[in-house]
Amino acid sequence: MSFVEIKEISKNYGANHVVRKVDLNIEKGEFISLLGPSGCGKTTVLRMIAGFETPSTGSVTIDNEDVTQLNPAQRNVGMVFQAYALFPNMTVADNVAFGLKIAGKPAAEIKARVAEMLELVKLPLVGDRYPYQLSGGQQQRIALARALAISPRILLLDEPLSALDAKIRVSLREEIRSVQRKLGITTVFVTHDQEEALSISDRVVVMNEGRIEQLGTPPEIYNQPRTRFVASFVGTLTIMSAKIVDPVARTLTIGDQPVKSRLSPKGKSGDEITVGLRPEAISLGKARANSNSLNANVTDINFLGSILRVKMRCGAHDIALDMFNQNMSKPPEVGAPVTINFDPNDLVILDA
Amino acid sequence: MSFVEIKEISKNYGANHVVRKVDLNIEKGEFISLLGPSGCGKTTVLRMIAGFETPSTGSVTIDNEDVTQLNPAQRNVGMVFQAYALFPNMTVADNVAFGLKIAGKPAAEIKARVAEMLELVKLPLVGDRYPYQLSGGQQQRIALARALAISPRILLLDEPLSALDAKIRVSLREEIRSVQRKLGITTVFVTHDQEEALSISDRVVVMNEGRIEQLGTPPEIYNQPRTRFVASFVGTLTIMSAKIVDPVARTLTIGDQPVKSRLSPKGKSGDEITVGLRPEAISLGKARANSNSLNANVTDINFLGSILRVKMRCGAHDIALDMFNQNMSKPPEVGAPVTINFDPNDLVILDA
Amino acid sequence: MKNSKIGAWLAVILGALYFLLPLIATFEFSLRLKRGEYSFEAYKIVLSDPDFQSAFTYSIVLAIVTIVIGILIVVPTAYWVQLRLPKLRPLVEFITLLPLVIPAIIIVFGYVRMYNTSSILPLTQTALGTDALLSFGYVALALPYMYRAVETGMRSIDVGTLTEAAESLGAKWPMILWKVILPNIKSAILSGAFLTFATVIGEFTFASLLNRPTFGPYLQLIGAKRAYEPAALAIIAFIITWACMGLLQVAGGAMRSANGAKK
Amino acid sequence: MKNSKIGAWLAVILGALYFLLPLIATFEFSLRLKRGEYSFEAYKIVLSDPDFQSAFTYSIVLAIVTIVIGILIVVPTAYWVQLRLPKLRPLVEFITLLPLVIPAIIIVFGYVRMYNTSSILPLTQTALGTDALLSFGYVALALPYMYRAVETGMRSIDVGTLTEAAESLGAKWPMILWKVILPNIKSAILSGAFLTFATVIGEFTFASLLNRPTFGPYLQLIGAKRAYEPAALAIIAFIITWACMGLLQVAGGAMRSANGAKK
Repeated sequence: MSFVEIKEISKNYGANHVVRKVDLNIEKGEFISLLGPSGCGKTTVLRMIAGFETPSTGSVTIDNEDVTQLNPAQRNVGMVFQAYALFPNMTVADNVAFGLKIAGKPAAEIKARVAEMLELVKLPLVGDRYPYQLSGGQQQRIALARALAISPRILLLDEPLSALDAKIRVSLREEIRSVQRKLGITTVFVTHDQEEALSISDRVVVMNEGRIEQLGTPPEIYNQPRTRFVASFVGTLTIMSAKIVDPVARTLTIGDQPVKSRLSPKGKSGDEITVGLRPEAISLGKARANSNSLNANVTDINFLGSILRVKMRCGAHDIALDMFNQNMSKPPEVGAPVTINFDPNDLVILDA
Repeated sequence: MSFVEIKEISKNYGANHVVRKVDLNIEKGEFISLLGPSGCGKTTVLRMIAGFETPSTGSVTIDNEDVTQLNPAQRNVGMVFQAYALFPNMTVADNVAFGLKIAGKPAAEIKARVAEMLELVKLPLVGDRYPYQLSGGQQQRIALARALAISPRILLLDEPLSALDAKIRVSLREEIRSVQRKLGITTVFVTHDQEEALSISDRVVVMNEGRIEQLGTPPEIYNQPRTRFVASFVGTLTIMSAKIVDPVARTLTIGDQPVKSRLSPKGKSGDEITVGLRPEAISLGKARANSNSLNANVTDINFLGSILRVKMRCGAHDIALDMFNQNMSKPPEVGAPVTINFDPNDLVILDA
Repeated sequence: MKNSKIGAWLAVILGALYFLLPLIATFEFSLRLKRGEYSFEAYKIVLSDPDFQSAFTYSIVLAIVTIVIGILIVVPTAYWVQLRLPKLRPLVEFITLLPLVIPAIIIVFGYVRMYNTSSILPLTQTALGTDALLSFGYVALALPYMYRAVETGMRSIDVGTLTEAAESLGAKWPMILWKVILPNIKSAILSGAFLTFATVIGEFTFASLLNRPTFGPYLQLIGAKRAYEPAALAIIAFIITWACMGLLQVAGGAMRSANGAKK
Repeated sequence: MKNSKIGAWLAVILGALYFLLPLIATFEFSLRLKRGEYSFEAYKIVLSDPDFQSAFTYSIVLAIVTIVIGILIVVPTAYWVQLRLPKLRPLVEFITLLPLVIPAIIIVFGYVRMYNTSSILPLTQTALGTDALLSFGYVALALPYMYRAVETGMRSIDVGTLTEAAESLGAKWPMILWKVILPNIKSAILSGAFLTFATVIGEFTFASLLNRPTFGPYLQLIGAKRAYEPAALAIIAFIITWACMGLLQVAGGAMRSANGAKK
């Protein structure tokens, strides 16, 4: 029995099906991300766990208790919103104390708990300030402290980093992960940012059009995307068509050049299939043993800072290759013929 | 004589100095980005070129004509806004035709030019639609077409990609670059996104607090940041303190471990200086000839999708290392002692 | 959650009753001119009264003049304030709220004092002058509604950026106002116009003190002399008002959906 | 750009004159009670009139009662509509706009008809009953201002998310309304209250038709009998109103700066 069990929940507003039969089990202490484009239903799933929406069908169980019909105040879950949602009329300390006061805790206990929480989010000295006196990142830390003060059974985070600047976004996400590990609290995190989801989670749930597309650990999602949607939504992927030569020997051709794959392609000799290749899985240079190699021509080079993206034409396909920008290494020249190498492991065979 | 000459322009609102004596020459056909955090004055510089703000001091010259006192309608510049700013009451074709109608061109010429512009932004079939019927990316392409229709002397882009989704942002920035190259139009692009600025520009102007911090080609800005601000704003940089051993032999110590630099550090033996190291410039493994090596301990590994970021402790410093996520390579384990290598070229010596 | 929904519906229904019950009572009474049966006799009498016809026509003309002057004053002012003088907005808002809180009687007092027959500009000497004065008074009275409507309309489109976009394409001020701003706040202006119309049709104090034969004083005159006809008149006024409000909602809805689609 | 600034200032100044000139004329006239010199004699007479004092006190009490009832009706309604029934907003806005466009005279007609001495609820039989009716009428009259103010206040804070945040921390509805929502829309409520106050103090039609001794009918009574005192009364009414508006601006400014800082 998992700590949180979501059974076939659906949500529709009239004919508009926002969530379609989502099943999800979350273990105690796990950090789960719901990842997908806007409108994929990820936030609605989170809001059904929190109790802000009632599922049209299905049930939500937390710690063996069916909470489907309970209102949010009865569920004992902590929630952090994209818009911070601190109470503007209260000091930081009063914000953090709010849930404890509602629960009728004694004043001394509240005071100690507030201090502990502010310490936890590394803002021990701002208790007397008002929310508008804090930066966005600080406000979101306080919102986290407020949500955790009531010792919730699960922590729900609804795009908590989207309103912040790039640098703060990275540091706060590491902060959230470290607080979560320290407390061992079961956490559900909603985001549309794939790097965020991959870097922070134990498992990632990729959603699209109200359904779960793929569920797995970050490396599984990234390295073995099962559908074309996951492959293109998570990371960059060059998508090519290939032709099966021998399904048993796992040999294919791309254009007219032979390559090998690690997994057997589904289909028979001569079938067209779709394969993908990550820009960072490819390297330049002479063909090596056991690796695939293709001949291509460099068409463009983009300088992206830490990375140089080399764009190449290989038959009918445009292939992208990423290499680190290092002072020593020289990028190839535009127009030059090159040979690219990649491991059979890195050739992703897509279902559709 | 450069095509656009900006001479010591300043802008202050009362005691608030938004732009402080900015000098900038832009060559004909050049693509220049103004990069900086919000409030650094980059947008105000752009607006002074466009004529929406009048400089408090200094002058703007375009094509040998001093335009400092001209109003925007007299300058013949094309402007694209973050908010698209298409006229909601007009069709796409009428939007693109607006500037031509104002200029009193004959109807047949307008019609041909509109068709040409829609072709240029690869949306030839949407002329009869209204802006609200288009996606954000499409609207921004139309805004680009509208700005270019009047054959402006320069094209000004004010964070044109900020309101768009990540994937569309990348494809539209490549589009903008290719249109700019095709027309050879002098372009100034304002952004707070360093990858955007590095990937799209001929030269990048990094601004901070109303001043130009550094001006150079993208690789110059990225590989040889001159100030701590540029180094930390553009890309990721591990900042460490080092001690000069011998300024002539270019030897330093980080912690107690000896390293070499390519450039001579300013100072004498025993002085403390600040150095920086990019996460992607470091590699794991045994010490190689001519390269620096340091001993460190792995403290954390972050999976970021295409990249694994390895965090290490080296004496008093936290060092980050980036490696590509490849199915074949195994990341080191947390807690393991490792030796890291980097080229003397990659050790950045910061002025402050 | 379901309880709160019932509560909200209850509040809405109570609010509706608050206004509708008096209306229904008035309507019921207006039908009772003939003893023992309901009839529209009172309406027939009212509608065939030539005084009613002239008073009503007069009020409608006044309303239209007021609307035109109001638009000419409000639109450029709101545009300039929003574009160039955002700091002045509180002041302008204050000024446009004044008519809501200065009793009409004070404004008229002042007008009569300023433009009487012995003043420099003796507007009250002639009927046309008084009419001009009256419609200026009405412009003032309707200012809050017109300004609010236009201002809301301008805020819903990004006036500043649209203006800059048009400027950078070479357009000048009158052109921008006419081609870019006006077409996009059409429905806001319409909604302000309807509110102005309703205000002018129902106004009494100004017309009565300046002694002009509008619909308001006519209503009062009938009210003093007859029993059922005033009720019928009140219902007629309400229907006209209601038609205005309906159009306003349609205009507002069109504006909202256009904006919604834009996002 | 400089031309347009001058134009905008000119528009603002003209607008100000539009309202201020009649006021100044009235003020100047009110000082001329004593022949050949300016004096505050008219004010002395008015302020020492016991009828003025009682009418004025009566109006203030009515205004306060109206404000309290208005807040109790508007705040929960606006909260529920914004939170649970956003689809109803156009309808509720329509209802709250009704008093602006239904002439007051119609509402009173209906009230008198419904609550007369022969009806089921003969409110007009007793003075207290009529007072109750009067203040209900005033609540309706002031509804647009109160509702708009409260609704704007609620929109400026993110009512929905704040409510959800409080709910997830275990708070129930009355607690959320009292501890989270009300403190954050205090200044909006205050601004609605001031507008209500100004409306009630200056109102004439209701009070006169229901025959209650408020400030409005007193003003009219004096206006019919005297020359200079009404001008003085108008100025007094204006000063009170102005004080209200000033407080409103202060409250609004405080709200705005708090919101500005929040961002």
